Amino acid sequence: SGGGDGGDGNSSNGGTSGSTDDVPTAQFVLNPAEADVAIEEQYQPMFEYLESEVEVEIEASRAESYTATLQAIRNDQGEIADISPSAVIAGEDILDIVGIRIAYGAAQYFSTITTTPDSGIESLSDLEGELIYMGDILSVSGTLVPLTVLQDAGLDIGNAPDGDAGNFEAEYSDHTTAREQMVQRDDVMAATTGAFSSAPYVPQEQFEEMSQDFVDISAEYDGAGDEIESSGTQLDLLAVSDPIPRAPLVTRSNWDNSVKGEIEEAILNVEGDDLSHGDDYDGEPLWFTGVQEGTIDDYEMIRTVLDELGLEFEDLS
Amino acid sequence: MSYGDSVRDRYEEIVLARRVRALVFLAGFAALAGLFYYALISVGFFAANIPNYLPNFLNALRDFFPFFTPAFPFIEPAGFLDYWAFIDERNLIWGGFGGETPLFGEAGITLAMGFAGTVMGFPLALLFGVLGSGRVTPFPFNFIFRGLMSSIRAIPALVWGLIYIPLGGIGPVTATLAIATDTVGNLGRLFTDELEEIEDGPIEAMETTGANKPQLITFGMLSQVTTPFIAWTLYIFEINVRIAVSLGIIGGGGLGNVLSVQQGLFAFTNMMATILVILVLIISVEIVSQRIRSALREGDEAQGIVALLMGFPQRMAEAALK
Amino acid sequence: MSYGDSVRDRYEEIVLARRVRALVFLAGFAALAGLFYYALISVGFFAANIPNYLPNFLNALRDFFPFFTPAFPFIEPAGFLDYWAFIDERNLIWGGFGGETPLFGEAGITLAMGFAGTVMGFPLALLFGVLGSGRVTPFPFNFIFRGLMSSIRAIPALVWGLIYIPLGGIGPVTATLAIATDTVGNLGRLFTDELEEIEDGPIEAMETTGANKPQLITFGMLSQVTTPFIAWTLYIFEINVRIAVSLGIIGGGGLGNVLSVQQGLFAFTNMMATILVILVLIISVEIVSQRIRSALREGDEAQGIVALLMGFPQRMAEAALK
Amino acid sequence: MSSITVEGLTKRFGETVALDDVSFEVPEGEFVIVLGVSGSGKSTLLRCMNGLETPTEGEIRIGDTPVDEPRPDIAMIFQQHNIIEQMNAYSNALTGSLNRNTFLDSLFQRQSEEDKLQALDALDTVGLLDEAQQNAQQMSGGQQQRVGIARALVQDPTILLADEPVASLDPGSSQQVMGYLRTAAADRGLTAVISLHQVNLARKFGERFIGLRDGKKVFDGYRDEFDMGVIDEIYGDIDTEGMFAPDGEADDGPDPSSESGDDASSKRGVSSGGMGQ
Amino acid sequence: MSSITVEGLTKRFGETVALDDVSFEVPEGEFVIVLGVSGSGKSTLLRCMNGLETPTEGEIRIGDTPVDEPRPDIAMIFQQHNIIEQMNAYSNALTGSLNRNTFLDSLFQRQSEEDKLQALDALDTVGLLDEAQQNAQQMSGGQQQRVGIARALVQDPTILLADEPVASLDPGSSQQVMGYLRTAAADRGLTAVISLHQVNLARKFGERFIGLRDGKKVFDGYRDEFDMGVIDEIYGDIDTEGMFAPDGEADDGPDPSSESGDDASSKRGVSSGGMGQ
Ligand SMILES: Nc1ncnc2c1ncn2[C@@H]1O[C@H](COP(=O)(O)OP(=O)(O)OP(=O)(O)O)[C@@H](O)[C@H]1O
Ligand SMILES: Nc1ncnc2c1ncn2[C@@H]1O[C@H](COP(=O)(O)OP(=O)(O)OP(=O)(O)O)[C@@H](O)[C@H]1O
Ligand SMILES: [Mg+2]
Ligand SMILES: [Mg+2]
Repeated sequence: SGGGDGGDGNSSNGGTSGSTDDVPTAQFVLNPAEADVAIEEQYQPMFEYLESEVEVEIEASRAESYTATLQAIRNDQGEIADISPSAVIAGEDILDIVGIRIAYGAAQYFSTITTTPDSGIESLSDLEGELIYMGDILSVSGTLVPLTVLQDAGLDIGNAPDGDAGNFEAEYSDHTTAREQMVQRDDVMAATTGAFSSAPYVPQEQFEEMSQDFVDISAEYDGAGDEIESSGTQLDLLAVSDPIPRAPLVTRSNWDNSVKGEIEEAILNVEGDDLSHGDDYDGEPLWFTGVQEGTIDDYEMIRTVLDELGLEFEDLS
Repeated sequence: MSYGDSVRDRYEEIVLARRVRALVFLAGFAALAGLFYYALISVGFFAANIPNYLPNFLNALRDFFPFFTPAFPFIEPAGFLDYWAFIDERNLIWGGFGGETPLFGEAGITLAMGFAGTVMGFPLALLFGVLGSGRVTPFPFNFIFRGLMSSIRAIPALVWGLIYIPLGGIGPVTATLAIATDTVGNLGRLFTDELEEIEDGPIEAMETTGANKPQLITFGMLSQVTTPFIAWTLYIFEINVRIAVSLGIIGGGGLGNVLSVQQGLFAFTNMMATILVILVLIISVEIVSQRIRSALREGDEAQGIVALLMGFPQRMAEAALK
Repeated sequence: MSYGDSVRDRYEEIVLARRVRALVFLAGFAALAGLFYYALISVGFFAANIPNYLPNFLNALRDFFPFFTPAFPFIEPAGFLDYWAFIDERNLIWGGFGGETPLFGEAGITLAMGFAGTVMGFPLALLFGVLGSGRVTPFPFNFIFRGLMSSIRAIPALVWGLIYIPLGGIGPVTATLAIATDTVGNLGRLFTDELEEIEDGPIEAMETTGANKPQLITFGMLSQVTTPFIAWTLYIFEINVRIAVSLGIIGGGGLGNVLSVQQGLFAFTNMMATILVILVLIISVEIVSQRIRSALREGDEAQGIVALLMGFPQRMAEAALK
Repeated sequence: MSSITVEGLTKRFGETVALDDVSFEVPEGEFVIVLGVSGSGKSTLLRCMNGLETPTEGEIRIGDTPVDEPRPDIAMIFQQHNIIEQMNAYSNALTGSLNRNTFLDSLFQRQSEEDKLQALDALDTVGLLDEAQQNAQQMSGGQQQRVGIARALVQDPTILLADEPVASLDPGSSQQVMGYLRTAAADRGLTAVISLHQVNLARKFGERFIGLRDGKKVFDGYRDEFDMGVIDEIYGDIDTEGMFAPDGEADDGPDPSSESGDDASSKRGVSSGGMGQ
Repeated sequence: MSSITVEGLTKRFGETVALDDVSFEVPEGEFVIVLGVSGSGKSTLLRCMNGLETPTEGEIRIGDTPVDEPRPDIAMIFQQHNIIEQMNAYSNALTGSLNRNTFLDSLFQRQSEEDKLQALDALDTVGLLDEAQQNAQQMSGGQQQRVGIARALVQDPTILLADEPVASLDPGSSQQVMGYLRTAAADRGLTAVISLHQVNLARKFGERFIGLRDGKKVFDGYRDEFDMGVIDEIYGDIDTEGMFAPDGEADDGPDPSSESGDDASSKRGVSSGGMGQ
C-alpha cells in the first residue's frame, strides 16, 4: 500500500486534525539521499512502532536534500529527522542527536574509490589529470571523505568540491550513477562511492588487502563481490576510507513537547524486529537495524574532513 | 525579348546587392557557427565523445521500453502490462473514492499543484501585467512592474520552492506557492505583451466619449484582451502542470516524486510507466486547454457552446422570472 | 424622454438576459472556486497552516537579503559587497582569458548550454513544426508530428537529462542534449501554431501562379513567417537559459550548480549572490532578445540596423566588384 | 451654442505640414462635408476639432470655448469604426454614456434605466435594434459603422464629427450609413462635419462642402457652387496623371548611352510621343 | 486561343446560391468589367474562372480546354493584393515565374536572367522600377496592388482576372491602378475580366460590362448600352432603401399595445407616413 507517501501524511492531517486534538503530532522528515530507496515505505514499520510505544501521531514527509530538511527543522516544520553526518555539523545548534543508526551491528561505514580492471589505473596517483565521477556534491561518503583520501594520496584537490579540482576533473551525481557511468564510459577513470554501492562488485580479497578496519567493522564485507558474477562487472579497489560514523536520527532541540523524551527513548530501544516489514512486503527493507546512543563528539571526524576541504556551513541558529 | 536601359541598370544593381547580401549573410552565419562551436567547447561537448556511447545509450533505452524486443515483431505486449501493473498499484491515475490520495491519484496531486498555483498567481499576474503596460502606467514607472516580473521569472521555480520551505514546509504546498510565484512573472509578462499589441483606435474612441482613466483602461483596453488573457492563462496552466512535475522531482510530491523515487531505485520500467502517465496527463491538459482556446478564438464556436450552455437555463429562467 | 415600445421590449429582454447571464457566470465561478478548494485540499494547503509560519518565513528571507536591516534606513550597502565578493571570487560573471571556465565564467557555461541546446534543437523543431501544420501535411498525418512534439514536451527537461546520462555522461553535455530535445517540442509547437495563423490570401495567390507544392510551402507560407519564427526562436532561447539554470541545480554545471552547492552549505547570502547573477544573465538575454524581436517586428528599425550593417561593406564591395 | 469656429489652424508633424492656415465657421445645425485626396489633411482637421491633436497654430472654438481636449459633447465616428468588437452592439452603444457614470456603475452595467433605454433608442435610430445583443465581431462592416454612430448619439453630443465613415463599405452600405448620419443629425439638430473621399456620396448628402488640398482650404461653399471645376481644384487632374505615370517615370531613367539602347529607346519613343507631360 | 466561355455556371455554398446559371463569352483581348453589390457573386465568378472554386454546375472554357485547376496562363489580382509583405517588390514580382522554375532554383533566386529581367520590366510597366528593392510592407496600398499586377504580368498570362483590385484604395490610386491594368492588357493583348464596385471607375475604364445581382447575370453589354437604367437594375434603388431603413424596420416591431405606447406610436406614425415601402 502507498500509506507512507509524503502527500498522504499531509492530507490525512488535513482530514483528522479536528478530531485528534489530544494526540500530539510529530513531523518525521525523511531523506533518501544516502541510499536509493523508496524511503517512506521502508520507514513504515518504524512509524508504526513509535505510534504504538508513544501517544503520538507521526507524519512523514520526504525532503530531497538535507538543506530542505534543516530548513524545515529550523523553521519548526519538522520534529524528527533522518539526516546525514555532515548535516549534523551544519545543524548542531538546532538539533539534538538521538542516536546513531546501526546496520549489521556497525555504527560506522566506509567510502571507497574504485576503478575498472581495464582502465590501467594502478594507484591513486595515476588519477592525476583524469576524470573522476563522484557522488552528490556534498555527500560525505560519495564525495567529501574520498576527496580527503585523494588529498592524502598527494593529489591537488584545488577548491573541490566547491569549485574546480586541482590536477584531476570531478563530476558529481550520486553513488549508483557514478559507479555505473564509470563502467560505461571509457573516459571516466574512477568513481568515489559509499562502500554500500561498490562493495558487491569488488572481490573480497581486495578489501582484505586494503583495510583491516573494513573487514572488522563493515556490514558490506560479507556481501563483497556477490554481484560480480551475475552482473559481469568487476571493480578494482583503489582506496578505502577510515570508518565514518553512520547517519544519526535527530530531533529539533527547541521542540517543547512532553513526548519528545519518550520518542527519543523509544527510538533508542528499537529492535531489528520492530523495523522489519511483514512477509508480503517485496520492497527493499530499511537499511538500519537499530539505533545506538551518540553525541556530537562522535562526528568529530566529519568536522575534520570539512575543515580539510575548507567547507564551512553557515550559522543556522 | 529585350529590355530598356533602366531595367538593365536596375538588374545589375540587384545582382550586385544580392552578392553583397549573400556575403553579409555568410558572415553572419559564420559568426553564429563560431559562437555555436565556442558554446560546444564550453560545455565540453567534444570531450564527451558522443558517437562512441550511442550503442550504450540505445541499449539503456531498452530499460525504459521493455516492450521492444530485438527480434520480430519487435513489440512484446507483455511489456505494457508491466507498465500498467505499476500504474495501478501506485494509484498513479485513479486514487479511488475517499482514499488518502485525491480522486485522480498521484496525477491528481500534480494537476492540483498546477491548477491551484495558476489560480493563486492569477490576480497578481493581472495586476502587475496591467500596471506594466506603458499605456496604463506612464513610462519610467511601468518598468518597476516589468522589472519585478522579470526578476520573478529569472529565479527558477525550483529555487522559489527552496525559498518557500520555511512557509509551506516540505511537500506540495511549497511547490504550489512556487508555481504561483512563477505564474506572476510569466503570465504577467504575457499580459503586458498582449496589452502592447492592442489597437489604438478603440482606446482613442473611448477617449472621445469623455471616459475617465479607469473606464478607459477597462473598456478601451481590457475589453479588447479578455479572450487572449484567458487563452494565455490556459497556456500558463499547461506549463504549470509541467513545472509541477519538475518540482515533484525535487520533493514536491505527485508524479514527479514517484518518478524520482523510481529513478533512485533504477526501476526504469516503472519510471517509464510514470512518464507515460505524465504524458497522458499533460496531453490531456493540453487538449482541453487548446479546445477552449480555439473555441474562444473563433467566436462562432464559443457562441455555439455558450448558447448550448445557456440555452436551457435561459428558457427555464425566462419561464420562472416572467 | 420616452421611448418606443420596441425599445422598451428590447430593454426588458436585455435585463432578463443579463440576469440569466449573471446566474450562469456565478455558477461557473462557483464551480471554479470549488475546484480550487478541492485542489488546495489535495495539496494539503490548509494542513500547512501558512499564517502560523509567516513570521518564520519573513525571518528566513533575511538570510537571502543581508542588506536589509530592521532599522532605518533599512538598507546596508555592505550587504551588496558580500554579494560581489562571492561573485568575483567564484568567477561567476567573468572567467578571464585562457582559464578553464569560459570567458563569461559560470554564467558563460549556463549561457552556452542554453545557446547550444537551442541551435541543436532548431533544425528538428523546424522540420516537425512545419510537418505538423495541417496546411503542409494532410489531416490525420500531421497529428503524428504534433503528437511527437507533445510527447517531447510532456517529459520535463529534468527527465530528459536523466535519460541522456548514458550518452553524454554527467555534466553540461547531457544538460545541453536535454535542452535541445525540449526545444524540438516547444519551438516546434510554436512554429506549428504560427503556421496555422498565417493568411490564406498569399498562399492562394501563389497557387494561381502555378507554383508546385514545395514552392507553395516556401514562398506562400514560410516567407510569411520568417520573422515570427526568428522571434519565437529567440523566445525559446530565453526559456532555455532558464532551463539551463534548473538543470544545473541537478548536476548540469554552470550557475545552477553553484546555486545547489551554496544551498547545501546553507550559504544563503552566496546563494542570493548567485541568484542575482542569474537574474542579470537572464534579464540581459531577455533584453537583447526583445530588442531584436521588436526590431524585427517594426521593419523600419530592422531596415535601419541592416542598412547600418550593410552600408559599409556594400559600398566597399561595389567599389571592388565594379 | 454649438457653432464651430476654426481660425488660422496650422498643424505640422515634423517637416510635414498637414494643415496650413485653415479657417472657416460652421453655424449650428449645418451638415458639412470635407473633401480631399489622401494625405490632404482631412483626418488631421477632424482630430484637431475633437481635441485629439493639438494645433500647432490657430484655434478651434465651439461657441465661445476653445477645444483643447476630447469633450463628451463632441462625438466622433471613425473610419475603422473603433467599436469594441468583443462586446455586443448594445454594450458598445452604452459606452457612449461613460462620461455620465462612475467607473463601478459602468463596470457592472448599473447605469440608469434612462441611459440604457437611450442606448437602445440610438440603436433603433440606426436600424440595429434587433441586432442589439449580437456580437460586434459578427456584424458586417456597415453594421459595425452604424454601431459606432449609435455610440456617438448616446453621448448626447451637440457636434458630430466623422472621419471617412464609409471608406471601407460597399456602395449600398455607404449610402445607408450616410443616410443614418444625415437623419440623426437632422432629427437632433446636430452640427455635423464629415470627411469623405467619394464625390458622388458627397454630392448626394452634403449641404456645405469644404475642400482640402495639401493641407490648404481650396474650396468652401454650398451645393450650388459645388461643380466640376471645384472637383478639379480639389482632386487635381488625376486622370492623366494616373494613366500615363509608368511612361512618365521611364523618362527620368539613367543615361541613354547604355548597351541595349536601340530597342528600349524605340519603345520609349512611342510612349513619350503619346503624352505631352 | 484565349477567349473565355462561361456556360450555365451555378455555384452553391450549402444553402446560398452564389451564382445562378450565368453564361457569357469573352472574345480574346476584351476588357470586361463585372459589377454588382456586395454578395452578388463577383468574387465567386472570378474564383471559378480561375479554378480556385469548382462550379456546382456548368463549365468554363479557355479556348477549348475547360478550367479545373489554377493554371499559369490565367493570372489573378486580388483585392487584398495578396503579395508577400515580407519580401521586396522585385522578389514578389519574381514569384510570378515560379511555374517556369524548379524549387531549388526559385529558392536561391537562380532563375534565368530572362526571368529576372522580365520581373523588372513588369515593375517598370506599373511604374515601380525605382522601388524594386523596397520592402512590400513599407509600400502604400496602391503600390502594393501594382506589385500584384507586376507579379501577374510575370506569369506571362493570356488572361488577366482581377477581383476588386481598387476596393481599398483612394480615388487617385484607384485611377492609377486601373490605368496600369488597362495599359498592360492593351499592350500585351490580354483578355481581362475585372470586378469593381465603383460605377464611375467602371464607366471610365470599361469596354464591356457584366452586371450581377443575387448571383444572376442582369446585364451584359458594351459602353453605349451602359446607362442609368442599367445601374438601377444592378444596384437596385439603394437610395431610398438606405435612407429610410431604420423606420422601415421599426414597422415590424412587436405589438403596439405595450405600456409606453403613446409617444412612441406618434413618432412612428410620422416616419411611416414619410415613406411608402
Ligand atoms: N501622427 C502623424 N505623424 C506624422 N505625420 C502625420 C501624422 N498624421 C498625419 N500625418 C501626415 O499629415 C498629412 C495629412 O494626413 P491626414 O491623415 O490628415 O490626411 P487624410 O486626408 O486624412 O488622408 P487619408 O485619406 O489617407 O486618410 C499626411 O502627409 C500625413 O502623412
Ligand atoms: N466560401 C464560401 N462559403 C460560403 N458562402 C460563401 C463563400 N464564398 C461566398 N459565399 C457566399 O456567396 C455569395 C456571393 O459572395 P461573393 O463573395 O462572390 O460576393 P461579392 O460580389 O464578391 O461580394 P463583395 O463585394 O462583398 O466581395 C454571398 O452570399 C456569400 O456569402
Ligand atoms: Mg484620413
Ligand atoms: Mg468579393
